[in-house]
Amino acid sequence: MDAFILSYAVVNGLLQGAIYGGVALGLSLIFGVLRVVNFAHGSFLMLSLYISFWCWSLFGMDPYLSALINIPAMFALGYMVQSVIIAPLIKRESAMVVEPLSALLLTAGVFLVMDNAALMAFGPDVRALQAGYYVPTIVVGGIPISGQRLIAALAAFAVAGGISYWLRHSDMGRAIRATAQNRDAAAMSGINVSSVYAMTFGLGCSVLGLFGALIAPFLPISPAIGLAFGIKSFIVVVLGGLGSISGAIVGGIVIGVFEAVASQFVTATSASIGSLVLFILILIFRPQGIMGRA
Amino acid sequence: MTSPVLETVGVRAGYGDIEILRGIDIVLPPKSIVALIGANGAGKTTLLKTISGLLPLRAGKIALNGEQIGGMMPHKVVEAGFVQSPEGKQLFPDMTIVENLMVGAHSKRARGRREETMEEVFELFPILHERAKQRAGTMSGGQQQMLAVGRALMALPRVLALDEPSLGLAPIMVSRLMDSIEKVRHRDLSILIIEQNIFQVLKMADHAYVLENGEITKQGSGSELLADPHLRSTYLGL
Amino acid sequence: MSKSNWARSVQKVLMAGAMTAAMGSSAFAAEAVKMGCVLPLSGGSAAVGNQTKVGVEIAAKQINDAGGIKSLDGAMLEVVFADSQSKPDVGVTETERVIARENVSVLCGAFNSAVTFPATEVAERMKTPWVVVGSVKDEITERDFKYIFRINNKATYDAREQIDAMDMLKDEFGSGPKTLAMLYEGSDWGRSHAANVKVIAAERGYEIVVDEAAPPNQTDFGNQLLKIRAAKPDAVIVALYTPDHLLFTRQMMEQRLDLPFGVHSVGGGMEDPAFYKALPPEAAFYAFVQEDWQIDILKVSTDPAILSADEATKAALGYGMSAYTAQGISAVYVIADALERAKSADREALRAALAETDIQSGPALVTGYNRIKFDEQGQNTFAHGVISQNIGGERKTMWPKENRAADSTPVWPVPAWSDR
Amino acid sequence: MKTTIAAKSTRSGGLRLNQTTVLVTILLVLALAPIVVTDSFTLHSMIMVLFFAYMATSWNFVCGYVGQLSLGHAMFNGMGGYVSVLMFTQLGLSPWLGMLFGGVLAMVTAVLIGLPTFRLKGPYFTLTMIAFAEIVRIWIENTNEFAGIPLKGAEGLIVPNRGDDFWAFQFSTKLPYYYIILSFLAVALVATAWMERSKLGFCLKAIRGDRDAAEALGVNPTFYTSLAFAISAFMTAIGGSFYAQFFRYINPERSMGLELSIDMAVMSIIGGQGTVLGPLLGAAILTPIAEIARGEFGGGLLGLHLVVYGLALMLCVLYFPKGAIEPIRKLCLRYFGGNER
Amino acid sequence: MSEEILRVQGLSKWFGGLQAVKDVNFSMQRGEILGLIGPNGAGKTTAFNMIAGFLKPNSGSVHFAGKDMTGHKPWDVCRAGVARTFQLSKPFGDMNVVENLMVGGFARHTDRSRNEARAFEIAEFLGLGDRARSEAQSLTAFDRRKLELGRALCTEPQLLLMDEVVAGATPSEAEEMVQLVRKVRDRGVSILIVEHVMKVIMSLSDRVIVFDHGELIADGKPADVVSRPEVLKAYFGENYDIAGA
Repeated sequence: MDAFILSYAVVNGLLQGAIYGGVALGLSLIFGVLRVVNFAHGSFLMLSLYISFWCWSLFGMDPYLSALINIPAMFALGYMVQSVIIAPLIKRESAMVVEPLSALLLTAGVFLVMDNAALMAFGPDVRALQAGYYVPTIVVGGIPISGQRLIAALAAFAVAGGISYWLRHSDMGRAIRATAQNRDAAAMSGINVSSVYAMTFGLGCSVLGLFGALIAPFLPISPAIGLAFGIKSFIVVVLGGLGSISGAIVGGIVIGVFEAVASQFVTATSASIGSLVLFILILIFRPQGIMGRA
Repeated sequence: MTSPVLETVGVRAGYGDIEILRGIDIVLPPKSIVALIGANGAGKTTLLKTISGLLPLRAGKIALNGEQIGGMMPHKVVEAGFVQSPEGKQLFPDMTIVENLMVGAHSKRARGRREETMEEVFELFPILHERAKQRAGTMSGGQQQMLAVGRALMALPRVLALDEPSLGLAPIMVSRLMDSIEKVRHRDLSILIIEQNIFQVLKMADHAYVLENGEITKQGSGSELLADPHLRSTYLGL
Repeated sequence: MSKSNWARSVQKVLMAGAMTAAMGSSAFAAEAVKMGCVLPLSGGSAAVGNQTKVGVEIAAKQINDAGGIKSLDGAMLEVVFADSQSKPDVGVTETERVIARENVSVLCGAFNSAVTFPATEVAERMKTPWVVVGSVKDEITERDFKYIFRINNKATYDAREQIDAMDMLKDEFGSGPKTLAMLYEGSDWGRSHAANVKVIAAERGYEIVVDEAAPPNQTDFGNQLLKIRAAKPDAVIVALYTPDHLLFTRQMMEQRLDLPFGVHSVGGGMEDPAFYKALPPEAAFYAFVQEDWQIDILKVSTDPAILSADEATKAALGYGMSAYTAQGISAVYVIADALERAKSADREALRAALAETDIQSGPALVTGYNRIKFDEQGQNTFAHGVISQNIGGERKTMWPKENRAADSTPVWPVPAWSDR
Repeated sequence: MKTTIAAKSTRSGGLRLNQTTVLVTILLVLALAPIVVTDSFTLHSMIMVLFFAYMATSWNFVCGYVGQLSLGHAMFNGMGGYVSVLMFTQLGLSPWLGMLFGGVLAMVTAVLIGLPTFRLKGPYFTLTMIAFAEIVRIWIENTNEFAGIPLKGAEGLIVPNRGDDFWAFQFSTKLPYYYIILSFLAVALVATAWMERSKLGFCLKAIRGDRDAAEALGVNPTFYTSLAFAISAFMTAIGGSFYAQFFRYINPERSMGLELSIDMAVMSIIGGQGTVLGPLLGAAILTPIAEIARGEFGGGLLGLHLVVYGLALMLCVLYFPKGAIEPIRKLCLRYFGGNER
Repeated sequence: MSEEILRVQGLSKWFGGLQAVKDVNFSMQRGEILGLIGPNGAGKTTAFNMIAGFLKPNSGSVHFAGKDMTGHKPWDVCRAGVARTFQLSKPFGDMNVVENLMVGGFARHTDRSRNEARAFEIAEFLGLGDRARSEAQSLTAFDRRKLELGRALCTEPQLLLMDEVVAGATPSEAEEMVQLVRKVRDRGVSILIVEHVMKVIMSLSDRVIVFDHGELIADGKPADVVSRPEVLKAYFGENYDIAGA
């Protein structure tokens, strides 16, 4: 394989990987703080894509502009799911560590309800933002780069950087980190733990709100799209280290570049089997992931 | 007699269907140091957790400066002025010392005075100032204990509860810490302290309660208890 | 869209209630003929199933509005829909239900070969005729079954026709592809199509340089496109369902991937009207699409039933007829034709009538065939696909040559992106 | 402190005498049911209920008792189906024997997979199992032939029709299938009831209750979980063979897909995992819900039954962590008396 | 009677940079009750866990009845005849008392009815006969401790490791536990007991070893040991010398 194709593959992998990472950010954040694996992660993205679609289709709203609706809407939904559905579980088991398995089952329930409610409400048809909406493709060194994907990939870096900075330098961010590290100690420091949990869940989902708006212009939208991204996100965050913000981006890029380069040598199917094998090996031998601390 | 800063009446609490505290009455006068001593599992930590709101209060009353705080959410209790420096190393290990301290001042009441309070804490524990940017998890046991106390002070407590501050510390560190605690009492602050290192703590305490099996079995001034042969026998079985 | 879906569901519930009430109170003038229709109404192929369902509904309504089955005293056609969820076991269960419980006279469906294959076996065993809609798996009409009939193509026909079209263009213009890339979805349909293409391409001297299956619901085709770019094939044969086809086509445009002899799609996404709503028209320019009906039939046809069916489809779905809708329509008209001749709703009589089917005109030929007649295996020997090329946003029939309209000239080889 | 929801969700031993009575009564009623039910579709639906009950029971055998959530069990289902069908079509071996080979393959796979993964906790285990099952599914879907074996990829395998032939596992009526799956289910239930009272059951429940304490009492968690996992995989594979023979068709998408794994787990959890009768109850509740949703709305309300599954799952986790069987058991206790244990 | 049942040699354990147990040596005779005491954080539990197989020592060895058990897994240690209890009792909450006890029995016998009979016997022995069919999670804290002891006994140990058996117990409960432990010893079981409550240790132990900061600082008769200055210092800090002693 010549150098051009290889560098092309790497560029493709970087773009797609960064988008994977951006989509997975919320999953990692929520796990890091609440120790809850949100099985419904992809469903939130799916819903956010639909919001962007409907805003565009009904009101002609620019999809990038619809982020202004998506972000608060997904925040509110995430906040609600946490405080209405998951909080009672945490409360019931307050004497012990939050049981990750029951939380997983709960979010699996949320996944079933959201995906199929979307199917009932929107029907199974594939939708896509139409034609007219178009960001030009730029060509760098002979390699065409989709403008829309580039924007989404850059946003992934920006959001990851922004969240990391915010976690470090704001009062709420510090409170979130403190709660993640020691829930009881955080409560004893005057932090309202249940509100931090709900905020975190909301924040994690609002990132999906943003990415829904960013990828809606180039991704066909159907109720099933959530699971595709959901499973990818699990792989990405486990690879990068569950709970790590930078890990999500790193994991995304590793998977993106791995699949891009590998699929030049073998079929894309074998490459996706390869990424699953990688995922299992990481879980068994390095469960903290690439960026996680032992 | 001045009204007490903290008063508990008939406090009952426990885990699941097990009752650990069977009616605890304690009183903290202003600017006092009160010690709570007793064997492992006697319920000392449970009492602190109950006052802090981490465990549900099953019966009884807890008043802080006359305000009922029993059954409040933990952050509300901190806001009201009861702050606990928890047992062991319950810090935020991946955060720096400064960040730990800043989180300590998370409550609305304390946040405004954060910078000044931090200066005061640094004055009290200069070592924390020197290592301000170090991650808490990488510090020695004694430094962590100081940070825990410092973090509690950041919340501008009216009552500071210390859970086994000397646990696992070398004797020299214990003495230093106790000195600092002595200094803290001169601020407008009451201290409720739980200790196994009973002799040192009794020397410094104005009043002490002995907790056994979730009940107060003995109380008195520090020196009274120090002189009590019964206490020695409870502890040493002699 | 969401609203109408909900509304329809609610309507259905109400109707069901009303119907039960009606049945209890009064007798119908002539007893309705029940036909079952097993389709993937949820699950992976739900969109397609839904379009077929609309076609079936439209045709049944047209027949009923025109007085029902005349030889049965104007008996109404009553369609019982069943959702296979694209799952074999559910499809079989539903088939059992419709045959045993609903007591239907005839069945149609079920799009997914994976469902049709075992479900038709139930029909065969329970001696209920079944008109296959959409499934192309060859074996479906190679089992010596007596009750199974298929109007549309077998999978091997599809592959052969695609290569036939390339050969035809080669003869016509003197140049054509030598190397081919294949990109197909990694489930039953895509894989079996690819396997057939491979055999026929080898026979005709084409070289397959890329052979790539993609699991459904991709989020990116960049890697596959790059592989195609690196292999520099002359043309690509695509078998993808709508979401993946959309993504592929969009990215192909973004990446300016030039293939001298273009994209040859075997339907799937490119025969789905939703596809064209979702892309800028230039994305699909010059693409060849093989479909199970003639896309420009509305231009040639004067049959009012077909024209009104297109209007009805637009009303129901928001876009015009597709191959799926057309196949649904065709199946119902074939069944109605058999009912008229059988003069009975009895399954045996109906089977016999279906076996005798020989339709040479009418709305049943909405699919663009000139005749429907089944061989002893139940396969319509006159079935064929139609291959069109997208010229300026319009799909114009190019193959078979005799179906080509006067003003349709293929663009061959296709211009590069930079020249468009 | 590490008690799982499963740990809290179950009771052991059960109404020992009563449970046996209930079990025998249910099986008897089911065995006699075809006298009343002659309609082929109802029989078919009942076979589906029994099939899912059997699958959920197989899942429950390890996951319910150890308290791990496997969402990869469909993999074993597929193995059973593929091995029995391939042995039948390629070697002419009776599916009755072929299913045993499928079971053994599933067992070996389970042990190989279980050894490294069973020490993973909670969601990590679940995600790993999903990944394993997906690998197998994607591989089969994309492999037309492997070492001379025609796997036929996504197309799936067809079982040639042999008419009414017991050794070919083919019958022209539903009744034989009904009794076959009923006896499979009976064996699975009895095996679960026996396991619950045997050393294996005690060890599994101990591991779920507190892994450290179990170890201290001489329980080697790896050994017992692997053993139970292997048995469960074997049972699941037998179910897969039944599925393949009953429909005479099997494809990877359905028989190894995530959805089937979710079905097995959700039925077991909603019914009451870690109990003998819970999975049966779960299947008896949920399978008809899906049927009714389909039958009544004919696809009008797509996915309704899955919404119901999801809601039921959430309600169960939050309010009936011991599954639907718990309130029923309490009611029975109140009205029929009997020992709590 | 002087047969050695446990020998611990040069046992050390590091956690990161912290050495929790430093080169500890001691041994136990068959039939002996050995008390292990020391202030919080002295390394008692770490040493205890290494003997029981829950932690792997960095160096040193543990011999049980002449057999090297260093680094063996807990279940192997148990089957070799060493049972343990936990500081926080860990009953299997949704199993009843008899079932909990039976788990222990299965460590040695697969015969269910034998184990059940034996479990009832042990339940009687513990004074839990009337609660034999109650769920373990409905027991009081003290009954759970007894259950934990009983479970360990069901594995038919030669050596029993007990961690803080009377923590949180009322004096009368503590007394009951002391009697129980004596009865266990009378059945021929050797006992290593870690305890905070001195009264219990003093009245139970034949011999006492004292840990401080991971080191073994004293070994001897209970009465002798507690009067040693290093022990007093470990317990009460620097200024232990007070009036009234």
